[in-house]
Amino acid sequence: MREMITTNLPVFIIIAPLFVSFILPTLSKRIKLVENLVISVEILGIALAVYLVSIILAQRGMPLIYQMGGWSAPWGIELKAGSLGAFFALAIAIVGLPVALFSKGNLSVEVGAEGRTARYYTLYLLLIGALTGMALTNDLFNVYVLVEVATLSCVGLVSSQKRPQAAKAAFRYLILATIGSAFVLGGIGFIYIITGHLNMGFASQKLSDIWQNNPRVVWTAFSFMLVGFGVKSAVFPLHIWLPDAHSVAPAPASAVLSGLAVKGYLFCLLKVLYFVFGPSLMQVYSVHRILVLAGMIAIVAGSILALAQSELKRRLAFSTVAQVGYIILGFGLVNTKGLAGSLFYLLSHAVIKSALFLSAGAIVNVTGKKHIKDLAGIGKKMPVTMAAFTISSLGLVGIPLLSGFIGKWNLLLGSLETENLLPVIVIIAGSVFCAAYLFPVIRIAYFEPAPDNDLKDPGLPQKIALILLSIMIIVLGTVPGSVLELANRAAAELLAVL
Amino acid sequence: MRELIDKLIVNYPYVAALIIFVIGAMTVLTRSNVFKKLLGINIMESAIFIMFVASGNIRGGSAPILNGNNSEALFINPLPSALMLTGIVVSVSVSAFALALILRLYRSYGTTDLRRIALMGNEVADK
Amino acid sequence: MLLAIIPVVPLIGALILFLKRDNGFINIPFVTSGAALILSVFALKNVSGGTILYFKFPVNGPFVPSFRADLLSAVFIFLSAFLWLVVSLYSPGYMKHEGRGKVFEISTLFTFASVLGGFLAADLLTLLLFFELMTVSSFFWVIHKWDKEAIKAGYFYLFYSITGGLFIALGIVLKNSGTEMQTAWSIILFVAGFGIKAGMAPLHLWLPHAHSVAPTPGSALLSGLLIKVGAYGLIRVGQLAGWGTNLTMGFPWLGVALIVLGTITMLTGVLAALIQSHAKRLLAYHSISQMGYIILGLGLGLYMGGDGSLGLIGAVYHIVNHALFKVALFLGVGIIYIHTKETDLYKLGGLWRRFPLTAVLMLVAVLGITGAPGLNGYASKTILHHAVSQAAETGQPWMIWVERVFSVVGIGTAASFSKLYYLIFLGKPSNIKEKSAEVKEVKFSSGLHLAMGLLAAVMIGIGIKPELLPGTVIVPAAEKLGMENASLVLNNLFFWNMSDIISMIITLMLGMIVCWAGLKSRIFHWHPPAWITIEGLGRIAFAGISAVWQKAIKCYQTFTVFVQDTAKGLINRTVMAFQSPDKPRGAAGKVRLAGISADAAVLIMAFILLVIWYTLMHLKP
Amino acid sequence: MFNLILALFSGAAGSLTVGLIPESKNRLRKLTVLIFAVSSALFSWMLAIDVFAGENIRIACELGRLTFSLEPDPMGAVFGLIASSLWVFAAVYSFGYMEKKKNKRTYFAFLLLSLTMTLGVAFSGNLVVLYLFYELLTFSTYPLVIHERSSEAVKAGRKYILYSLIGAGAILFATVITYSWSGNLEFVGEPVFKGLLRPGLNGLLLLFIAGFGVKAAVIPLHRWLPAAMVAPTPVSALLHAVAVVYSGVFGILRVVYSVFGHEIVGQLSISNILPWIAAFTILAGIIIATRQDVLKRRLAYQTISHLSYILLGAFTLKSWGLAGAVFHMISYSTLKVALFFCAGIISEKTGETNISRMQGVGRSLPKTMFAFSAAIMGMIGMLPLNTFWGKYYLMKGSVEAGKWPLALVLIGSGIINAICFIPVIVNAFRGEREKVSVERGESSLLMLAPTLVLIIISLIIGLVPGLIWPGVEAVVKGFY
Repeated sequence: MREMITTNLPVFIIIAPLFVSFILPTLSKRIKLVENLVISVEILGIALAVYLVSIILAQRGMPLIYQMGGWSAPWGIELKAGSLGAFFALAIAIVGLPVALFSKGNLSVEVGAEGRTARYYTLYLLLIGALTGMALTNDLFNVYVLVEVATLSCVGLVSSQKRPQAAKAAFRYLILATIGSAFVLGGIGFIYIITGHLNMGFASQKLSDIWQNNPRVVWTAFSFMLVGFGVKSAVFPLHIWLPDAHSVAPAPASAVLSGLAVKGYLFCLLKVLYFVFGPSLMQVYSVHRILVLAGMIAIVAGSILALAQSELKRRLAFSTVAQVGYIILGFGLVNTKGLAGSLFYLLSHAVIKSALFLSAGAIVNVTGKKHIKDLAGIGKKMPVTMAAFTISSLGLVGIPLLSGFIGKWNLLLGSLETENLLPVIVIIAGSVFCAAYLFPVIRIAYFEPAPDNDLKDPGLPQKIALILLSIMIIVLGTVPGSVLELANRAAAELLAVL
Repeated sequence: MRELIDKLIVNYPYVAALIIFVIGAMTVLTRSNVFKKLLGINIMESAIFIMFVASGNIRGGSAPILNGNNSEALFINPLPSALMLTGIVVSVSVSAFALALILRLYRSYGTTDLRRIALMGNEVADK
Repeated sequence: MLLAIIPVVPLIGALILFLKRDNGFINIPFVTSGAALILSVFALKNVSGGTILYFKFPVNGPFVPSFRADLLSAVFIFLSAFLWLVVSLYSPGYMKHEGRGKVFEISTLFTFASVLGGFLAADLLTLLLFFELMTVSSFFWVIHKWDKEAIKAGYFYLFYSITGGLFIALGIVLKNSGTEMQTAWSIILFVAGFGIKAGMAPLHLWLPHAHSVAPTPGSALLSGLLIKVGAYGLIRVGQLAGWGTNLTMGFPWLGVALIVLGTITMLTGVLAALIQSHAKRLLAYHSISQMGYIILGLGLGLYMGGDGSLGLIGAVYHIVNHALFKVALFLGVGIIYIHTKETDLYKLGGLWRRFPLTAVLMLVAVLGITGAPGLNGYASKTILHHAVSQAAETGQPWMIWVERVFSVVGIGTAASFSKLYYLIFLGKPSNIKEKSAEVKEVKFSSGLHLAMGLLAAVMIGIGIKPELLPGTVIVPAAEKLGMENASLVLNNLFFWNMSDIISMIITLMLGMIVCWAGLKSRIFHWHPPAWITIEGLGRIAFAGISAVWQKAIKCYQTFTVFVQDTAKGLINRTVMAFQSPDKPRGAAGKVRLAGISADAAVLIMAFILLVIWYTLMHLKP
Repeated sequence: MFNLILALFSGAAGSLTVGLIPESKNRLRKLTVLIFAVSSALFSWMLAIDVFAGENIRIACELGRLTFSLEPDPMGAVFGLIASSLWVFAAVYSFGYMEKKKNKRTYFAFLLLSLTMTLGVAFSGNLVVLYLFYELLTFSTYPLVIHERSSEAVKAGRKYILYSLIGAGAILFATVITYSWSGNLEFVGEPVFKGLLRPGLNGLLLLFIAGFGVKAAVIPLHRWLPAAMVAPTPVSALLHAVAVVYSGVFGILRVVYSVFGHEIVGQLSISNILPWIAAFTILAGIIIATRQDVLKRRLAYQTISHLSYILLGAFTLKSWGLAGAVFHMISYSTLKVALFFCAGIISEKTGETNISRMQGVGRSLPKTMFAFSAAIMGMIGMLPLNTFWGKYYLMKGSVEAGKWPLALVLIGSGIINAICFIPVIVNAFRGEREKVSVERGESSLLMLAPTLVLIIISLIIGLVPGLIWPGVEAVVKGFY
């Protein structure tokens, strides 16, 4: 039994949400059931992810490989749950549950009608499943398909509010994301044309042998991949869809979009870059420099843009642009510390940004106010929400003992290893900027006189979700032990080809 | 020069794919009508499909299903074509979804021109 | 233990005074100073045998106030206790007119305590402690009136004293740090620090201001005693360098420097005094001039090394004498002032009719300071004169000039005091109205005249037996300091030497002639242009500096405004540049190809940039 | 061990407790604040006694791949003592000051919280913990700065937090570089860089100093401090004259003596410039102060000047200089707090904040102005007050280091201090005020008593510096 679970674990972890998601539309009248089902799926997801992580850690990084339908590698589709995959699966699981909890009970307010709730959940679970698939798949075309699934569900989530603006943002997002997909698919096509393989391992081997025959095609493939995933994950100049999309989505949706969806594409980019092209090829084409440069620009620009926003959710959305910069920067460092830091930062940002978006969403839902200056006195009326917001802001700024610091610390060490001080400065400046755009919110919320109307914290599940996320921020910051270990393993795995 | 032209002629499907891709991309990016954008996307994706399918093609080859027993025969690689089926499905679903969104846009704004929609901005919003 | 008690006595007095509600009959300052006087007699008795008293609080640490009394300290505390006693007799009567007597008395007692402590200090840090306390408490004298002039004088006094204190502190630091160069600097700093207090030129500027605005008992004590603390400090500094040794090794320049400074001080003081019209100011400038005598004496003592005992003895003796007659002079002027409310000499005159007793007592004091034979000033000036001529005979040639200046200053002193006495008591009776009711000055107005009489008696006593005081205490004190042949030298000195007396009388005569000439020629009314006086120079310099300063500040402000504006503009530009691509539907920046949306532009640009990047990176495939 | 924990966390615990007490329960809150502040001070004393006795107290744990350790050495213990003891005074003063103010709960909660943060800075055992508490100190004092909630306060708060964050960023930068060069961040024991002389240390030291210099208000980085004077007076007194600014100064002392070690710093070329930076700040700060009209701002610029005294002592790299720095740290804090307390009493009782309008205040508030004058005497460096000794040893240190012009700078600053503040005092006693709106006589005992007690303490220390000398000696012996 145990062995059966272990061998089928990678596919299990993907299938569970997907399977449930298809059932949901049939249950659209019984919302309570739907909600509980989703939550239990998420709990199951956490259990499986933790189990997967424990297995991977126990095996000292030996990946679990699952071959779909029993076809072996070059022909069949392969799922490979290595340290990297397990790490991201864990991230998805621990963010997924609080978001699902938060959705419980009050979603119909945001989505518009009770009937739409089930559809929302369908998309949500689809997204979770697709992201988990991205984490574990080892096949390029599979990546494309899952990316498309994720994109469509994202767009669906964005458009789930019954507002004209939602449709507008969603359409814009859809168009740009599809262009991105086209680029991704083109890139996959080029790789396939050169190597004749879609399995990452095989493609990578072949590529390292023959890339010198047609270097220009490899360039093109690189460019297509960078632009494609860049659009999808909102790397700085390509981020234009993100603020609208993230700010009009319902609170849990923006949380999961900012926290996970963007990360999923980044994760795919990481896999393509390191598993397919390989670090040495990256260095040949100086892709790592592009990444560092793009990361730095994104940090600075995103932060400045965030500062210029007056709406809370838009500010958070731009903050995501800046934080994506950190992750991209870490990808470009090509050393263990930098990659581990980047991965850990990815996880911690997922947690922190979901917490931020959830609390911001709660505030907006309760008060109906979008602008930061209207939030006076919220801290006293909604203590739990603002406490979560404060803790996660501090985490994002990078106060020691909170999760953001560890990621940043490793990123800093990684950039110092490359003997380049500029990224170090930019990373630190980013923290200062981050404080600059988040603290006014906190100040206004706590230290401005409160309005007289009767505002309250959201309901119990929402509170639990926020508290859960806050605890996670603290736990990841104080005892990151095995998670950081896993990130290190994953970084080693990424660099193994070097 | 001649070599280049030769190469282009020999690889005509790729050249065609490239041209179509650019046409599609320009259409998406430069047109403000939502339908045209959608069509542009479809054209772009078609270009990619062509490229994929062309990559599997071998001149003079045939589909493996036609004479599967002959191990000497030149086979066309069927995998890209199979993959592109998936791709087309994805593309269709994107189009469907986009159409649905267009419908919503048209209902709320009364136009399908994105530029006008943007100009209308927040007046329509939050009814 | 005795040593610690002595400074505490006035503090207790001050406390009682502070807590007491109304003015009782008991004159607490008087009682206190009396007690201190008795204690100081004890101390004097204890140390007269040559023993040294020492006391330190039994606490550990880098610094604990410690007290030590040798004969010199004992002389000084005795002197100060005596003067305080005299002044405390005087001040109740005087302060009735001045007002706010209680504050004055309290600050007087505090000053008393700190002066006593300063004289008893065993180490330089303790000395500095009391020095600073003295500065603060006597500041209240200077600023007593709280009018504009008083405040200005107070600032002068305080800032100079603070600077002096800080110099001394730095001097202490340098002294303990070892190397010869630094020790030399420390001596310079000590001289400057104590010199400020002692009114040494060119650091004397505070003195005329402070002494003239303080209430008269305050001025008297300032002039009589407080500046002597500076002199006392200089003596102790001389001790560091070594009295009675030939300063060839360490500081051969110290003696010379003090001689030069003393001479300049004498001359400056007396010249400035001649042209004063304000009685107290005149006296204040004379304090400077007399301090010049003392500094000169100390310098001679150091310069002559083992043979310099005359200089040292003369200096100490003159300290005592100057204290006596200067206090008397101030008190006398004070009596005139409370009755007439006038200190401008040219508005007074012919007052001997109305103030006969005062006139007599003042005459004694005036004769004392001018050095008339038979009074105390004569004694010390004679010693100093001997010292100067000794130096002129044996020392370097320029010492002759010192002797000449010495004589000139003597004449100047005589001249200016003739002027003072003439203009107040003799001369044309002025039509000044007496502001106060008690016109009947003839009556012995208790405290005021008692105080002056006491002083006059002592002065006459010393004048009659000039060798008594040096013989009993000053010479042993000097011997203790290191002047081994002091008693020998003094025994050789005969005060009633005819030539000395005659030269003194000639000096007096010349002084009167100068005074007459000056008054006639109205040269005493001359106001020197600003660039001649140090004060004026300082003012000009200050104006210059402040103009430059204002200019600099203006430049700086323009600069900062410029920087701020530029920075603000840049930031605004940046933010705007960033904002525009995110406008709902603008173009990217200003570029707007026909129909191309911002999204498109950005995407295409990104792609093109990537291609350019690769091309640049890999020009050779 | 327990002393350490109790001393450190009394403040935080008190903060929580105060946070739970409703706004209206004044007495209970006062009692609570007092209990926790006193207990923190008490345990700090006990801790300090242990530390001076040579006991090694260390709490360390591995969190997030980094060692977090608390390990007070004598220098930390001294800073802890200063902070926690003065906190008691400030708390008592605050009772009086806040009597009629709003938002007492927030105020006292954050006041106690920042105590913990300050003690954390003091007791930190390595750079990471120092950085952590340094950063948290900024956040926990921010609410106190903007306590007035006026737009000016908010602006000042923004300035404060921005400056502090940028400084903290520089520190983080420097910490990372230190870690990657030496792999060690612990303070106790040998300095981190001992024997690791390498190029780039100059820049690193400068980076550290720039980072901590923000809080220590070294002159080009000082602008937040005068702005932060909009805070309530006890806060200005405690935080912006002692705790917060000292955390910056303390950080620099730590960097120079525990991270680099004075031997290494002595070999760096930058060590010749550093004292002059401090000297420049000393003079420039006090000169700017002369141009301020708002009393608190003037005091703030004086703070800037005096903080650099401590830095000057540290940068002489000599034992006397360090002794002077530590001595000045102790003695200056008592007097500066008293000065601010006086300013607070004046502004509370008469409503005047501008010096030019304080004519005659001394007549209505004689005791306050007496305390003020005494403290000013100390600031100038006159003897019966304890700051003289700081100055004295600093001069000794600069002479020992062969840089005697620095001693002249100290003297010059003393004189300018006099020029800057004596007129304030004289003005206050001069003339009669037309409308002396003093409420209930001089002032409430709660405000006056701490002020006078502080002055008396300063006097006693000034007369018998041996009282605190063992502490100073222990600090110096720790590094030499």
